[in-house]
Amino acid sequence: MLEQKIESILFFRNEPVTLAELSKLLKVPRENLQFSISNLQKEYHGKGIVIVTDGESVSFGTHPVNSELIETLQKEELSRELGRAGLETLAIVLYRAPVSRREIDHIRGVNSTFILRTLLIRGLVERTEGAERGYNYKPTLTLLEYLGVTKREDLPEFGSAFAKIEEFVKTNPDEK
Amino acid sequence: MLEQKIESILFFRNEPVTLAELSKLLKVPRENLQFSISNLQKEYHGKGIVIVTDGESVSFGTHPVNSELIETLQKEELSRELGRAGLETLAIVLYRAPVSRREIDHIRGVNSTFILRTLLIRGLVERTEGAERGYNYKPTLTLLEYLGVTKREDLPEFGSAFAKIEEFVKTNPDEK
Amino acid sequence: MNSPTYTVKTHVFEGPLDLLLELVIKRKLFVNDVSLAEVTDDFISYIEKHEKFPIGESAEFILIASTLMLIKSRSLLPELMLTEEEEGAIHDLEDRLVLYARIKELSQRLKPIFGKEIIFEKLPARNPSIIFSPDSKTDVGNLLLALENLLESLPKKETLSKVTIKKVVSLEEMIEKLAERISKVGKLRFRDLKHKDKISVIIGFLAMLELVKRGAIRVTQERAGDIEIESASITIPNYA
Repeated sequence: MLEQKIESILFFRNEPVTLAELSKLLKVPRENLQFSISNLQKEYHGKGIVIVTDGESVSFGTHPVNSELIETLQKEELSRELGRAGLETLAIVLYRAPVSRREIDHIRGVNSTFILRTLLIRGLVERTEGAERGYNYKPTLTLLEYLGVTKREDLPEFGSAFAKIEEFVKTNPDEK
Repeated sequence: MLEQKIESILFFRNEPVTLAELSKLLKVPRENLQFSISNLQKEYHGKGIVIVTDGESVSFGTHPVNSELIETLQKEELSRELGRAGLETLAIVLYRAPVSRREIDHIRGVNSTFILRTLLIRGLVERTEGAERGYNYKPTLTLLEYLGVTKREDLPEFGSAFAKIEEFVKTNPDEK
Repeated sequence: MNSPTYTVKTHVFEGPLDLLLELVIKRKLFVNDVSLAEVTDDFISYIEKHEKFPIGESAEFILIASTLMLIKSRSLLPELMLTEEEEGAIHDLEDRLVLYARIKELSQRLKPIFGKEIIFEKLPARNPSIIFSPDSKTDVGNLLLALENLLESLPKKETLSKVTIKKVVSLEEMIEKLAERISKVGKLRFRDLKHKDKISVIIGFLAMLELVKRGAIRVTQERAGDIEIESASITIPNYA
């Protein structure tokens, strides 16, 4: 069903998608899309998420009645404690930058996708294009300033901690 | 309306939201949330997006029938490989969670440290603080999503998985 | 680095339960004490051929071998009374095997759906609004602490649990006791069971058990604790 497909694409992309792109992706003329989109708009009437369109591009959005709630949520997200996962991930990025997500996962022994996203949004780490297709992570300048560190060698126990990580990575190679 | 608010939050957040967070944010007891979430799951039936939950966390996702379509939009490579050890361990975690490493070892008759580490890194299982000092393992939402189910109960034979075995174990001691 | 036995093991069997289950299934049997008695010899001879397991696994193999031995002893000599603990070990093994078989079935149900029709979460926002927000613990001291805790918990070489070692060490003892008890039931005695390793003790024991059952050997008791086996093969009557 066309509506279903549009919903999936809009949700997944998480940003406005042009009708031109949808038309290409779904091999469906614009008119059909417009019809389906207006159907969807009706379908989502009264729900917590809405379909927003300017006639050229379409996206999902949260319903404006909940904007206060979303603002609270946003603030709450930024003020939440980082927890063990957050601190250890941040520490790895600090001591081993530039470091790929894969290597972070390997050292921590758990998946770090979500925690890295949090660290990114909170301006603590940033990513740079890595070698293969993945990204590399490094601390932001703001973080370094905040920590009072001008170069990473200033980090406490830098030499020995770095060596320990290095040794682990070497003796426990990533299988894949 | 509670359902509306949940929808807005789920859509806004970039990762699964726990019931605990929702409960705090919306000042609503867990039971009400569970009720609303299961309502929402029904409401979204037949739509292009689904609500995935393991009873602890909740997330929106694209409908599994559109898997192929969405994959064409996905840049990251998906790893579908899973050996026998991985499948067996996932089956134990899925059908018997929360389960300790010791129980997993006992069921498989081999040490599962290594395979569990791999599954943790892939984000398919996660650990929670267990009773004594050990960890317990449970499936992640990501795992349910990889299997295309929106809740554990939709796994093949979920309800009856161990019915026969329990009977066997019960009758076994007086067999002789 | 490339130990051939290890390769064989990982590619063929994921540990002793996997092997045992395979042996039972291969003979199209159900899991019970009769089928387990039947596959005991195959199980032991497999271990014999693949003696160089990593220590942790060989321990598990030997433990299961010893339970199989109990099952087989009882099936050959019904007069043999097992202790409650031994009965418990047998039931436990049967229960484990049934559960493991079920897990394998379930894993086969998961296999075709894993990664087939995936539910995707949305992509992270491309240009999220970034606001520098450290938390109360974001300082060099806490970050170093977090790193040190992590480094501390990095996986180290697996050490065999003391419990397992203890159980394996007592295996020989168990065999001796069992031999003694069988000797009472079967009115016979055994030669010294102190072989060079545990597996040959088990194999020797099983072989002997088989022979005793067939009446092929006569064993005389010299004095307590000393066991002697005497071949009776010459006196086996020939009915042919």
